[in-house]
Amino acid sequence: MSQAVADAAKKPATSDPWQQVNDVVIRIATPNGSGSQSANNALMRSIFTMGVPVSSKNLFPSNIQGLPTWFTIRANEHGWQSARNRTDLCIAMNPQTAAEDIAELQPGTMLICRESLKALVKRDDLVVYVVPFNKIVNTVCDETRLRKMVINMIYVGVVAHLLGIEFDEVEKAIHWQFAKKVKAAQLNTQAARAGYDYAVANLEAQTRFVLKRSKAAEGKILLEGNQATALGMVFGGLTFASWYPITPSSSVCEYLTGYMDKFRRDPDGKNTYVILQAEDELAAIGMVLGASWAGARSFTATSGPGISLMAEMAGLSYFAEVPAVVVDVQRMGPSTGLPTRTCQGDISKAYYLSHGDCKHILLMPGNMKECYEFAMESLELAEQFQTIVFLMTDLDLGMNKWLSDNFEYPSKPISRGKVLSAHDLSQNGTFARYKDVDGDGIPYRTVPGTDHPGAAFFTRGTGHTETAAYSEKAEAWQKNIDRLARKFDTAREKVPQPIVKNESGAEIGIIAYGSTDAAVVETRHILEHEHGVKTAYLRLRALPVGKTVQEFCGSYKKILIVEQNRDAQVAGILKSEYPELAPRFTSILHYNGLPIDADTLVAKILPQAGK
Amino acid sequence: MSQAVADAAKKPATSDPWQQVNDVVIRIATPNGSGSQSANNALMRSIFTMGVPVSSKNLFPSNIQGLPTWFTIRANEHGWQSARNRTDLCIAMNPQTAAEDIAELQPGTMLICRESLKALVKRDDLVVYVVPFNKIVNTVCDETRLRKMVINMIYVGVVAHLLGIEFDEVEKAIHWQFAKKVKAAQLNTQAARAGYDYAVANLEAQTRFVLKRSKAAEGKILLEGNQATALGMVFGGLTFASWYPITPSSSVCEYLTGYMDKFRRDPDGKNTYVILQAEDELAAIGMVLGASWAGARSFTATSGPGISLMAEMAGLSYFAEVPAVVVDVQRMGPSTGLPTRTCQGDISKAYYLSHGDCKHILLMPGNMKECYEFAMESLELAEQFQTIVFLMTDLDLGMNKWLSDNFEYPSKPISRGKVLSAHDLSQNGTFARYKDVDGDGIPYRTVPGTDHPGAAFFTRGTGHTETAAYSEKAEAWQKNIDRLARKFDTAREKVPQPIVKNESGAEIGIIAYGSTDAAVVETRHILEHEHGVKTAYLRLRALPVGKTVQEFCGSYKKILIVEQNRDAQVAGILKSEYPELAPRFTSILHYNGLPIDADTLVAKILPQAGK
Amino acid sequence: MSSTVAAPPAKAPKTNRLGLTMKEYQGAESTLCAGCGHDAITSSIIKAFYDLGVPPHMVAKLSGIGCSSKTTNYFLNGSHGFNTVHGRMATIATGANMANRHLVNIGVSGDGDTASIGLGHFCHMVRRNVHVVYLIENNGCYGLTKGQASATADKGTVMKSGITIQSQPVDLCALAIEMGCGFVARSFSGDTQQVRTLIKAAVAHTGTAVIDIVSPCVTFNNHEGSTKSQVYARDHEEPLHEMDFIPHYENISVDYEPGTAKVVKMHDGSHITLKKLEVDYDSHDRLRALELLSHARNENLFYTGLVYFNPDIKPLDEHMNLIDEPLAQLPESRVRPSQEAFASIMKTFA
Amino acid sequence: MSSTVAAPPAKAPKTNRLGLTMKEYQGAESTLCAGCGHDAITSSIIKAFYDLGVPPHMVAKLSGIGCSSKTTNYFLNGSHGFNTVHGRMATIATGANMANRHLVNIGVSGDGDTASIGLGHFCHMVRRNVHVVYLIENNGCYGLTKGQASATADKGTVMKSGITIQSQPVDLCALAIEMGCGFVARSFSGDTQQVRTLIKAAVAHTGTAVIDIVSPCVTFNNHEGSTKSQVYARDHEEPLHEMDFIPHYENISVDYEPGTAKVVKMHDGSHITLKKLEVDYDSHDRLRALELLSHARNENLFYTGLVYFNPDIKPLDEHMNLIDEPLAQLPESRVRPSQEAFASIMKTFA
Ligand SMILES: Cc1ncc(C[n+]2csc(CCOP(=O)(O)OP(=O)(O)O)c2C)c(N)n1
Ligand SMILES: Cc1ncc(C[n+]2csc(CCOP(=O)(O)OP(=O)(O)O)c2C)c(N)n1
Ligand code: SF4
Ligand code: SF4
Ligand SMILES: [Mg+2]
Ligand SMILES: [Mg+2]
Repeated sequence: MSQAVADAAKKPATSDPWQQVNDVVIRIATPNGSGSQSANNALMRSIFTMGVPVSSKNLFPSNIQGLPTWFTIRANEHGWQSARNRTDLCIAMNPQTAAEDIAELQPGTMLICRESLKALVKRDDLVVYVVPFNKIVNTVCDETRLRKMVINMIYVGVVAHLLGIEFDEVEKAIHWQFAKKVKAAQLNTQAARAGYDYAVANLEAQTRFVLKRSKAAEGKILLEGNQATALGMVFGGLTFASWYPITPSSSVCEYLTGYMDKFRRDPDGKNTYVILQAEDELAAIGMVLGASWAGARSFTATSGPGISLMAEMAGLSYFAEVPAVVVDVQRMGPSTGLPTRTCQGDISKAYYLSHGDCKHILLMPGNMKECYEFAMESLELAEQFQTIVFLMTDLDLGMNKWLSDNFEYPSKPISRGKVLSAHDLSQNGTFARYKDVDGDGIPYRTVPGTDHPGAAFFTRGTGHTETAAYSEKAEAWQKNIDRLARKFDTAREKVPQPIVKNESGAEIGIIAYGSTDAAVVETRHILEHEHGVKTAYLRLRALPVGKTVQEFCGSYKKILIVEQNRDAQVAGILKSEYPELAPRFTSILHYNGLPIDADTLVAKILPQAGK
Repeated sequence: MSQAVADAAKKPATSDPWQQVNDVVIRIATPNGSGSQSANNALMRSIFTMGVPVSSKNLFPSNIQGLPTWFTIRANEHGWQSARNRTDLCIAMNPQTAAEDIAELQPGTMLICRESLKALVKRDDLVVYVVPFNKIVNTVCDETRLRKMVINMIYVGVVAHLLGIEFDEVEKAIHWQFAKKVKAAQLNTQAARAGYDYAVANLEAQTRFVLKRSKAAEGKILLEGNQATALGMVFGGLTFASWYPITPSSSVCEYLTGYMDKFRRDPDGKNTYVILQAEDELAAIGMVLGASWAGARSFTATSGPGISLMAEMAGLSYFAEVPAVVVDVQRMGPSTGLPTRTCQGDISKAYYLSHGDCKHILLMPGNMKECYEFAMESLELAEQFQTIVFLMTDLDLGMNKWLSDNFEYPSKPISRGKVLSAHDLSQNGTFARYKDVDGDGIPYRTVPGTDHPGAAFFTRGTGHTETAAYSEKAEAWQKNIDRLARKFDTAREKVPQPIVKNESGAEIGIIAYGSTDAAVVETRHILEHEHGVKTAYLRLRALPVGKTVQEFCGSYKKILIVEQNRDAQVAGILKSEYPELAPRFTSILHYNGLPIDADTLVAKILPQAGK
Repeated sequence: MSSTVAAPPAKAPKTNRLGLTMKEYQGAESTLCAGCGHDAITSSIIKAFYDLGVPPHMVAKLSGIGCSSKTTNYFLNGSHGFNTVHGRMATIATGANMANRHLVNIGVSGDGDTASIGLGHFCHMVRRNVHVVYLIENNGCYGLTKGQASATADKGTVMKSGITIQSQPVDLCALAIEMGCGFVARSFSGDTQQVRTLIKAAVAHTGTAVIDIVSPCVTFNNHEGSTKSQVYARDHEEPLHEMDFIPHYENISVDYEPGTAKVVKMHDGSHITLKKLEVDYDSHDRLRALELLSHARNENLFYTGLVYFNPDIKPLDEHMNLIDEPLAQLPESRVRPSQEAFASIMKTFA
Repeated sequence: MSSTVAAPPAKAPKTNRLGLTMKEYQGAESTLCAGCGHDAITSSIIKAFYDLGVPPHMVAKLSGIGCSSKTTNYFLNGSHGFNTVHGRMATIATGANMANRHLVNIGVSGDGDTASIGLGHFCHMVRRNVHVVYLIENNGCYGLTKGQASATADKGTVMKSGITIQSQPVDLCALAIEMGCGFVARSFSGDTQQVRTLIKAAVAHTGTAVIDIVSPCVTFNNHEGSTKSQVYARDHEEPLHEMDFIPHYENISVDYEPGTAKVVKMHDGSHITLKKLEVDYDSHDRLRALELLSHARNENLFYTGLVYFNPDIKPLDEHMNLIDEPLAQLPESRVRPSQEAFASIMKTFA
């Protein structure tokens, strides 16, 4: 480390023309399983409780212990939450990656590093703070095991000082974090305090990045998408879940288990639900179909490999018209791929899942609130349309903490769709399971146990007539499969509709969906304010698409379709749907496993705007 | 039956201005499992050995015994082989369906019916021949069991007389059919003869439809697609097959077993192959990947549901670059669908099979010869591209008997692709499994057992570097997946190229593939000669598509894409590939489980030609 | 129409305790081959459910794919049926049972469906002890795809195609016992009395009841050399006991000589009586059962009857700490937590 | 680096019969948690293959997905490895064995991989008797997905998440025996000597050799109440015998007192010696083995050693009437029939 760098750390605070208030990106590099999670969460929460919008990206390996992990916290007054390809403050705790971590930093970045890694700092354009973590932790406690657990808390204190986070908030965050574990809370607070004190005493505060109390995050909440999805299931009236563990979807059912345990138990202690860990994904979806068929609201959660394994049953659900909800928390594929990296690579796969002609309804939430709402909606739609519905989130949404508006208690009553009770049957007289009574392609069904002689019918994945009788007749087949197409068309206007921001005079219309929304919103802001490029924006929230999408595509000369996959999956679907508009489509693709960031997106879009 | 009809059967033969020589469609309705197969085959073969081009469609139920079956034989001097929605001669043997069978006939159709069904003939616009089958069979043999088996042979004799088939050929066909079963051959010949004699004595020959000895089928062969596919595997040097029974693909491996048994046994009686019946399709494809990875040429055959179950492994093959060939003899889906009805409903499903970004090579044979040649080619391409290759046939091709040009013995030596031996390694020194050495995206591989210290590498479905090391790095991932895309692009011009019939001045270009070719060829003839509509034609023989397709699509104002599925699957792929040409595409779809016929196709195309 | 499906009686129809006639337990006409073992079993199922007087609307009929799996359409027209996909019925049954624990689930599968493609799922269903009568119509082959060997084809069997079986067969009874099943039986489709009795007892059992029934495929696996042919099964069947079932709503009055029969009480109050035949077989002894099956497999013997019985294994629905009402029928008020609950959760995110 | 992977010796390296050092049997550095049972097994595998002097290029390493399945990367760098998909390695092994019967296949799997998702395929591989050493690193949980219960978690176990296991566990040894396996062993990752010996014997066995090794997940299933914890396994391990393995290329000179040990000859000429400990256990007795396992399961006992051994079951490749050369290496002349053969087939279509 050059002397200049060391000096920089001690330069007195001056009024800095480049100062950024409430706009900083902190990146923390640690080995996986080293317990940095609580430190990172405490840091993040203390910024949040100061009222500053904050979000994080956890970049972790497919490994339990020892491999590199990077945790990035972004505080931003505007509420921009997408990934940044820039770090303002880097905390290098991991000897495995420190050299590389440091090499990647842009000039001027602040770097907090352990004393033992000092020698790796071979550049003099960083603002370096060397912190003797080991020495400090020794002053906090003397059990080796405990030291390991709290050492990361020290940087929380250091950062608090450097960025101006009120230590009070840090303390509260730590206590919140450890809830009833009083001892742990105390010890961790001590460690943070020791770091804070050390920094106050030894490190010159910089002036470039400052966090100040704000109202921007007031009334907001902070949570992970998988948590939100689980909540949606709880309040959507789910009664049966089966699942097979797979990253990054496991926590959906783990959160669900916690909530159901607490909120879905009768006064006498009995459960009003079942959550079953299946032996694999074939079984998970099989159980869901069995439960749905027998009348329970059901779902399963999985990721790519599970989607592949569910292919056959997806076709059964489609064709026999048995409701099912599958949450796909997408990770990087194909194959086992990168289990801990994000991607939107299953969209067209889920849309067309199974052999033969079939297409499915996909909901694509773009934020926490939609994870919650669409989870409820997926249960509704699956029963209303009597088919499989996919809720497509991804690792970025599902396993990262995002800032969100408060959720609302569901306002609509639960609707189980066209289910005929014994009473209905007595009134109607007849019932033909696969008849299009209402012209919307959606037939009526009954569930087993319905006490009426006309209730029973035979469900099958083979050809059938309107009355559910087996048939190999060409006409019967075609009539039924055409009705299914009609049903799918009905869904076009019944699924969550796109959110459109038209922009008169704009030439470019952007289409995006899911987790890229955050980056697109920021990108549009940058494009407009930094480059004078106005763009329209349609955020797709579900498939199949309907009139709104068609209109939007027809309104702009150039339609840029932003996706986090290589093969332009949604673009392919839109080209299929609107061949006459296809020449306008250009794909903006990003598929390296990391969530896309606005800078990258801006750079890809500018040439399309002739810049 | 009206007297007029009965009389018609006895009308003397006159020179008939409407006479059709060597152009007749015979439809035989029997219950499944009643042993009509040998009669039908004998009838067909006797026409074939007269040199008249002939083909058949067997419409059978997903049932073993008792349900209705219809066997249609088409004799046609032009060699038209596609389905006809017209019957010229109907043989009603099945009481279950006779009423309907008869009702469906067009006026003027000849009808042979059992005495017991006479009462069902309630129209007088047919040429009806009532034949006392039971009485006749009694004269042939007196064992009840045997009578049941030979009764169908009687109509062969009757038809021979009515259409002018030389009885000699019938006799030869029966003897060919029963090969070494001399007794059965004799008995069956007697039955046919009894039918023939009865007809000669009692039935007035008609003059409308006449079969005459021809040279049109000379040198041709008659076989089923699954047989041809199996043969291709035998001569393609296959060494390992695993399969799980499923209609309509089972006979691929059953034929294969027969051929391998006979032709792939060493002089000492040991096998140079393994055919293993797996416990399911997951296992079948797993075994194929295991065997391929260990260096054996391998394949499996299946149909729709199996494709769905193979989804996860397809992605492994793609991403870990392990060769595999999957024959998909398509049947009507989705789900269990109609196992004994044909369809082209798995094309896009196989093309995109598995979660995450992946696309696969598909070969789509359009006739018997291509079933044979593409089977060989699929083995070649799978190893040359180190990936999964799908051979997409269908029930129509696979289980029906088609006329074909003679096959040729393979002229190219077998090429195992870029496999490095121990010797190569000693010469090259280094070896990086996933490096794009040649710029075509195809890396080099080694197989286990290669005796060189540098040979071994680790195959995985997770992210990896050029040297096959595990990696979660964004750059490594993207580099690899981009190379895979490049490899796929290389395939565009290496797979069997489309066959193009340009037509200058035509406005319409037809694109079709697979089993619809026969109908399209006939359709173009009808369009041109009966309606004055000239059309160009591109027959797609593989995916991914390349320059030829693009050029073709660019050359005609209107591109009609003919497919036997509901969702316009290949059209979707083409729209994705050529968005700028997408507005020209119109889909002509047929999906009722029956193979498309020229009349239907003509009717669908005429409006597109403004007629 | 298949001759084995009982024709409606000519006179004033007999009725069961619900006042229903046998006809009301019948289904669609069978489309199986004349003489197929499966049709005989269909017939026994109809009679067993009639005997028990189960309300048809409270029965769920589940199956996979195969000739055997088709048969759920041929009985109990008044029950919902679900002909699912090949080999996965066990998973469907698990879900259906969780959704509505009041339903009587009867699953019909084939040996291909269960022992080949479905083996793993079958094992997991059994070890979970899902409350279902799981019946395998075992013909040692894939009837519907024309006679290929299944995983239960005995070693040494020569299939109709000429292939000789060389792998160890899957013994579904032994496997069920290994997986902890509490009701394991083997029978023969032709032994209609035994099949009928076993089904009744199986319905009364709480938990998975596995009945592996040799059911000859007369079209593809009925030749000499097949251990699943009609002749072989008929000639080799050796019942372990003479069985009787007395439903809970009937008085039990057994008058066997002491020592000649065992009477077993079931959880719902029904009784099974097992009358001793040649050997004194104890269906409660797990190891004895495994030994018997092992011996039978080695010697190609065909014992039938209740091979193993243990009523005391908790079924899955009891493990799940479930309310009594079917989950499928809960009103919104019981499946959507309150505003307060919602608010309390929201607080944890603030 | 994990401390259990043997470090290269400092002095002139010792070599085996091929002249290879232990280093040449090592693999990439482990990325598992420090102390994970799997690393100990990796170490034993390295030693066993070194001891046997198997040429690394003749070994195929196969695995599914899981922490355990990752370990094939941590030994035998000189061998091809295939880390496939979750639960289907048994099928890959079957194909690989058919393609090249000269390869020594070692499959490493986890309890989730084998007993949960892969159960069916495992059973079929075993009943086919595919020639492979199939090793399960059994920790009763899904390590890689953070500790959920697998199908081998014992009934009554309280998982780290607080969930109590209520289903019957899958006993992979008993199941393998039921499926007709000829080599079934159980061990403990910490008993490195026994694991090493078992692997050597397994490699010498022709057919499927199943070794179910309790291998504690120190991160997620090492707490009190887990029957798969280090402490539990260490305290409860009860070896059935003291085992030794004498490879075929070494002279056998056993000097046990008469009656204290059994010497078993294997097909390749190797020998296993089993020295009697407390109980006089006979590994050849199938029913005895099932009884022992049943007893162990009921009483939560942990017996280790060669549970069942029968060298006389034909492996799949022998059933297949195969040529000796690997199919993978046949030249065109042997895999493409002649012009004459072609012509004779064409004739049948004319
Ligand atoms: C995934 C899948 N693979 C294969 C098939 C084809 N198939 C239909 S039935 C059947 C086997 C049926 O055998 P079994 O269960 O023994 O019933 P059986 O017909 O003998 O009564 C098979 C392989 C299928 N329907 N689905
Ligand atoms: C099809 C599929 N489903 C789920 C997963 C996620 N997954 C990875 S490893 C694993 C379980 C591993 O458990 P086990 O085999 O016992 O290995 P361990 O990590 O305990 O050694 C699971 C469920 C996957 N990779 N693929
Ligand atoms: S094929 Fe066999 S199993 Fe199927 S219906 Fe016929 S006899 Fe029964
Ligand atoms: S999580 Fe468990 S099984 Fe996985 S490496 Fe760590 S200790 Fe081993
Ligand atoms: Mg069967
Ligand atoms: Mg495990």
